[in-house]
Amino acid sequence: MASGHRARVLIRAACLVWLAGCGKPEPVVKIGFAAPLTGDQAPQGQDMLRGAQLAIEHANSQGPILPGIRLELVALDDQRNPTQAVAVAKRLVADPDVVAVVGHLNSSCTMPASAIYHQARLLQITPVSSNPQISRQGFDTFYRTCATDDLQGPAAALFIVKELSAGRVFVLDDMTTYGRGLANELIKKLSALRVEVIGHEGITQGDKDFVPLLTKIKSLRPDLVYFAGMFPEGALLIKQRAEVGLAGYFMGGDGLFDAALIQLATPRAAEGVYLTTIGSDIHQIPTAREFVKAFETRFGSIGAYSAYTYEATSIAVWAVRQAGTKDRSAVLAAIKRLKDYPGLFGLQGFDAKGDSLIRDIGLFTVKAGKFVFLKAASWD
Amino acid sequence: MPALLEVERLTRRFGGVVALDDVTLSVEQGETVGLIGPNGAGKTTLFNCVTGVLRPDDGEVRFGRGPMESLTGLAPHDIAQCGITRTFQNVRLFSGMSVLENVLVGTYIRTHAGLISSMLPSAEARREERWAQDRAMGLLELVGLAGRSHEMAGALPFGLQRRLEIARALSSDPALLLLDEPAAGLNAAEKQALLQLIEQLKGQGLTTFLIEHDMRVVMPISDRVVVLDYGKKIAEGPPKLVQENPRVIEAYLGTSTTVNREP
Amino acid sequence: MEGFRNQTVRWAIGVIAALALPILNPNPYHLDVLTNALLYALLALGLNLIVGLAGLLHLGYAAFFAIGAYTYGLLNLHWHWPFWIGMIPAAIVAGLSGVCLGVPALRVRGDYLAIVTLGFGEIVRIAFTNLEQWTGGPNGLLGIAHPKIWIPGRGLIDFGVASMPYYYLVCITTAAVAVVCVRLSRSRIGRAWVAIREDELAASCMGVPVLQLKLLAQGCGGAIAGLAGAIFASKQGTVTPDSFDFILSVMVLAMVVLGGLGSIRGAILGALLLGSLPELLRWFEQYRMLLFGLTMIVMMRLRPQGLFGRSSQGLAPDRAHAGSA
Amino acid sequence: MTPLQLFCQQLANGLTLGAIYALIALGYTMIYGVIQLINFAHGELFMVGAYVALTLVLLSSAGPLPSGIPWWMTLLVCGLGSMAAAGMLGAAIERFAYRPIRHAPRLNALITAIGMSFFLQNALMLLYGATDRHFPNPIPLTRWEVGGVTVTLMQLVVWAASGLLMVGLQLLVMSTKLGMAMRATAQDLKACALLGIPVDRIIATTFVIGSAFAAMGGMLFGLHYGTINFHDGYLMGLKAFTAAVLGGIGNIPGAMVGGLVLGLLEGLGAGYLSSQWKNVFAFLILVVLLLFKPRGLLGERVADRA
Repeated sequence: MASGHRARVLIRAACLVWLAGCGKPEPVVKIGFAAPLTGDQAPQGQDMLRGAQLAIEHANSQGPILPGIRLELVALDDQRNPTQAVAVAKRLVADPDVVAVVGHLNSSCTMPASAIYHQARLLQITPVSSNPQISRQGFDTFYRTCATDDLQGPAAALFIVKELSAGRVFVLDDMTTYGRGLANELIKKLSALRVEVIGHEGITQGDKDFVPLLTKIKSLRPDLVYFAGMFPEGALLIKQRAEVGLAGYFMGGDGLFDAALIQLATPRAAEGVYLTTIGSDIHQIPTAREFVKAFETRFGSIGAYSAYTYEATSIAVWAVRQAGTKDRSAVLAAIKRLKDYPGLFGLQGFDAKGDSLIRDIGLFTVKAGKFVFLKAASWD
Repeated sequence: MPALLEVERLTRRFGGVVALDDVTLSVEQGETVGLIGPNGAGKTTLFNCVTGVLRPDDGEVRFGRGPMESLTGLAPHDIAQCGITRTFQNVRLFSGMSVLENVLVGTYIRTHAGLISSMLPSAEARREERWAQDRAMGLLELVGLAGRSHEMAGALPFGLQRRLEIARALSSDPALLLLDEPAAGLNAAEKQALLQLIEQLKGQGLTTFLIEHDMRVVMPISDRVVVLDYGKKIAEGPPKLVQENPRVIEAYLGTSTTVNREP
Repeated sequence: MEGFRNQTVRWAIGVIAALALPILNPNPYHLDVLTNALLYALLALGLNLIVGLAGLLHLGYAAFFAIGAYTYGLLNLHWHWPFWIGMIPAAIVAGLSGVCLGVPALRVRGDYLAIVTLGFGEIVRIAFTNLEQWTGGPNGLLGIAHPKIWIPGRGLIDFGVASMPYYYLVCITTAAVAVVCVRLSRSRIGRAWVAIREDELAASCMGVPVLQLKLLAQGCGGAIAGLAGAIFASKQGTVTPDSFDFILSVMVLAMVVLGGLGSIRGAILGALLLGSLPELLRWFEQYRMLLFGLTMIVMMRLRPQGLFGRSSQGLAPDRAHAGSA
Repeated sequence: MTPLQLFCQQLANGLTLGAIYALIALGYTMIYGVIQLINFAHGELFMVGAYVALTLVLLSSAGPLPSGIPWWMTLLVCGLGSMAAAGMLGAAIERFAYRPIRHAPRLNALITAIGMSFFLQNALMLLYGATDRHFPNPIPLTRWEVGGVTVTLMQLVVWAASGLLMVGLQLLVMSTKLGMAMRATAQDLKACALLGIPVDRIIATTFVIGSAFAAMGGMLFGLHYGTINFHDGYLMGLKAFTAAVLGGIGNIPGAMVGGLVLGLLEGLGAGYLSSQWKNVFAFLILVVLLLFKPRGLLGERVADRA
């Protein structure tokens, strides 16, 4: 009997916590933020969060967003799980103070969540979900500040052919929406350019030992190995590639663009690695100089996604200021008027699908333990 | 009387140890047969081979009220379906189930409701369930557990667990009941009650084959006694004669000097 | 009989409260969290048949959920099957895959079964990721139709991404499945399952066809997960392989154990608690999964037999050492 | 590279990962042996070991120690330190999380272990941050070519360290009084308690040894791959569990064999088949093996759960 009683107490306690969750609303306007903040992609998500936080701090330092109303960031953890992403989206939608959402990280989360924001007429700007399919759904609430995979892949292919003259390419991806999408776009273009793709394989995120795979690749003698994925696996591939003695070029996408890549892979092994990024080098762009300084004094080194998220958040703030009200439709109407916004990566704007007009793809190489900017160009 | 169970030249080895060596015996319909022998003589192994728990290495087990069928190679549940059920030396009740549920499990082979009729309301299934409940309660009445039908089987005192196990074995209405040391661990009064129960079952025409150590239990109720030693049948016959058999006496006296011959 | 009526009343109150809730609190987020928790409850009910009743430790249950979701998704995308019809093959395919897995897997016992089922779960997930031409690979299936329902006077209504219709859909499905599970657990089949869990050898000597019933348990459990998968796919509109990872299997198992093995209301309550706990703990931000782990440890310590479990010696740890006679 | 050289190279590659798997699997199997618990938190203890080793390596390179200490000395100290730390943590977990529920149904302990795994993983994230950490490696980058097969000093260190530990464990278990008590406890915990064997202490010792082995695995893992992350324990724990089952859970030589075999299978799978199917390949082999040898490669006993 005592045990039954205890069960009931537990249930009641749970109900109390539940009720405590529904607090009184305050006079604020909120920008939602959703990304994985725990779990294996927490590093990237937390990188994004820092960018968003900085943008909000900057906005608040420029005076109240609406007369007498303070701007706030609501950061929610989607654990890179699509189910959680939908729950998070509904939570943001349900909060009348939320006027725009910045997120999510993973395309697999952005996709189902975008339908919910669309239905609630809530502006969503994803800083990093680069899968082209998302904007093809025709949602007028969806915007993104990064270029899609169908730009980066072909750009890399052109570089491989024209500048590196590599004839035999081995493509690896990390079997995520991002990695597989990027790899497929690259292969499509390479085939069109009549370059021999001698193999395409996936690796598992979180795996550490790629030596057997690289040993096999070595025996195939490729001119170039391309990896579409994130920097933790990228660093290991680069490091183990050196250990195995796999010669030839190594190239990757913007997922590798993180200072940690060189440290984790060791500068020696990373020497000469090429990678493409979306937009130019953040350190090279005069308009971004202030941001870089502010970020580095506040948080330390910049992560791969911090700048995109800062940009997305700033644009959301801009739209709210333009709208001059907490009305979501007004914010949506405002962002449609966005043109030549002076962003970090240049003059930012969106096309009819909501994709960024900045289609510059930057090209970097690693020299003496540092990313060196080679050039930026629009390749399409 | 025709034979109900025939065991022919049954052999079972465990590694190098021969637990059953060329054992031939039979149990006739309506009979109560006692199986005795020192520790490690192969008695439980014989039961396990008959009920399909173990595969014999050699030999055959046949069973049937009319024409005999071979049981060799059948799974335990098929053998139960044929009409042989058993109890276990170290009581194996479903201790997380109630007393009543334990007995109801035994009615599984006498009921037929399938998945669909179990999930959805069906008159047929309800009628069958009522029959099973009545049968189970009747058997609990018989073993004197009717008043405790909703207690957890595992919480019963040991003596009652033994009786519950018998009720469970009876619930499928077997033709042959195998009792593996039913009196082990019981006190004198419980033993007496057990004897009465077995007598009562015998009166109802049930054939029983039991392993027992306690001569005071096995002698009065057995029509016939079979003696195993080192896996071999060394004697068989009416209790009185077997008790006086010098080989049997030797086997039993011999065991007092060896500690344990369990394989 | 008194107890029976009492229980009926309690169930009725529960059902009425569940049905009235969206009217009292129409917050779509709260409803969505509850819907997810109820979907977990549906999964927990299915796993309860396998682990709770039949006693088979299954660590790859998410695979059946995935199979159901992909089955409906593919039927809908390629042949435009509506949800109400598509959920039937989803349940059947998942149930059959449970049986097919069982045929080889049930030859191994105890903890070895755990690893075989774990392997099955991983194989299914990786296969869905790799078989790109059929499953869309890591992108998954996109644009799966939401359920539509015809309401007199209002015409055909698409569930869309609203919260309330899914809440009712999952609520009613869970209630229906719970009723079926209760009936099943009190039938001869349910008793035979528990008997197998308690003592497989004794059960088989009582005439219970162990293998056949284990397969049946896998099939029924799989079918329930398949049904849940179809609902999930229709609710999300997209299906991606990363929704079906090992953590999901483990979470559902934790719900069943927390509720009390074999207890149906336990499975539901356990799922509601564990399913909504991470949302309740959002306030703690980065600390929430830490606290979640801690809660699991504390709950197991406070209520070892689960919320509604009967304490049973059959599950005691020393069981492993009891050799067969 | 001839096909044979390639094959030998892949063997060497697989053995390195396999040796680390084996070290973790040993703890899994020992703990399973004494209390029949699939200790899901074991992978997290492996990570704790890796992080403690990282802290010690960083301290020793920047700290008060005089320079000029040979690299193996540094590693020995760091290894022992992290083994001690993880061992103590393992014992504490056993004492406060598992012991109170030892007589509860076995699935409870499993759920507790899962909860513990969540707890430790997130504690590591909060303590050390979510980003991948670089693990500095004091081992020189020496490499040898043996008949066309490249072997690095790092690989030799992994093999030597894990080999020594395994031999040591085998000696401990087979020929000391403590080992005998451990084996007896694994056979029958209740009987041991009745015979006056201090069962609690034996179980705690098993946790200490198992966790220490995992910690050593963690340090070698960090050294070999150069990066560690708070969630690495999850996948490695899963793999080690698989390895333990492959060898026959509860069986110490089985865990070593299982670890090496799994490492080889993955290596050969990635090297000859396809890296995206390698986990499927490894699991399929496991399932097929269990169908023919239901108790693993070297296993003897099987326990029924639930």
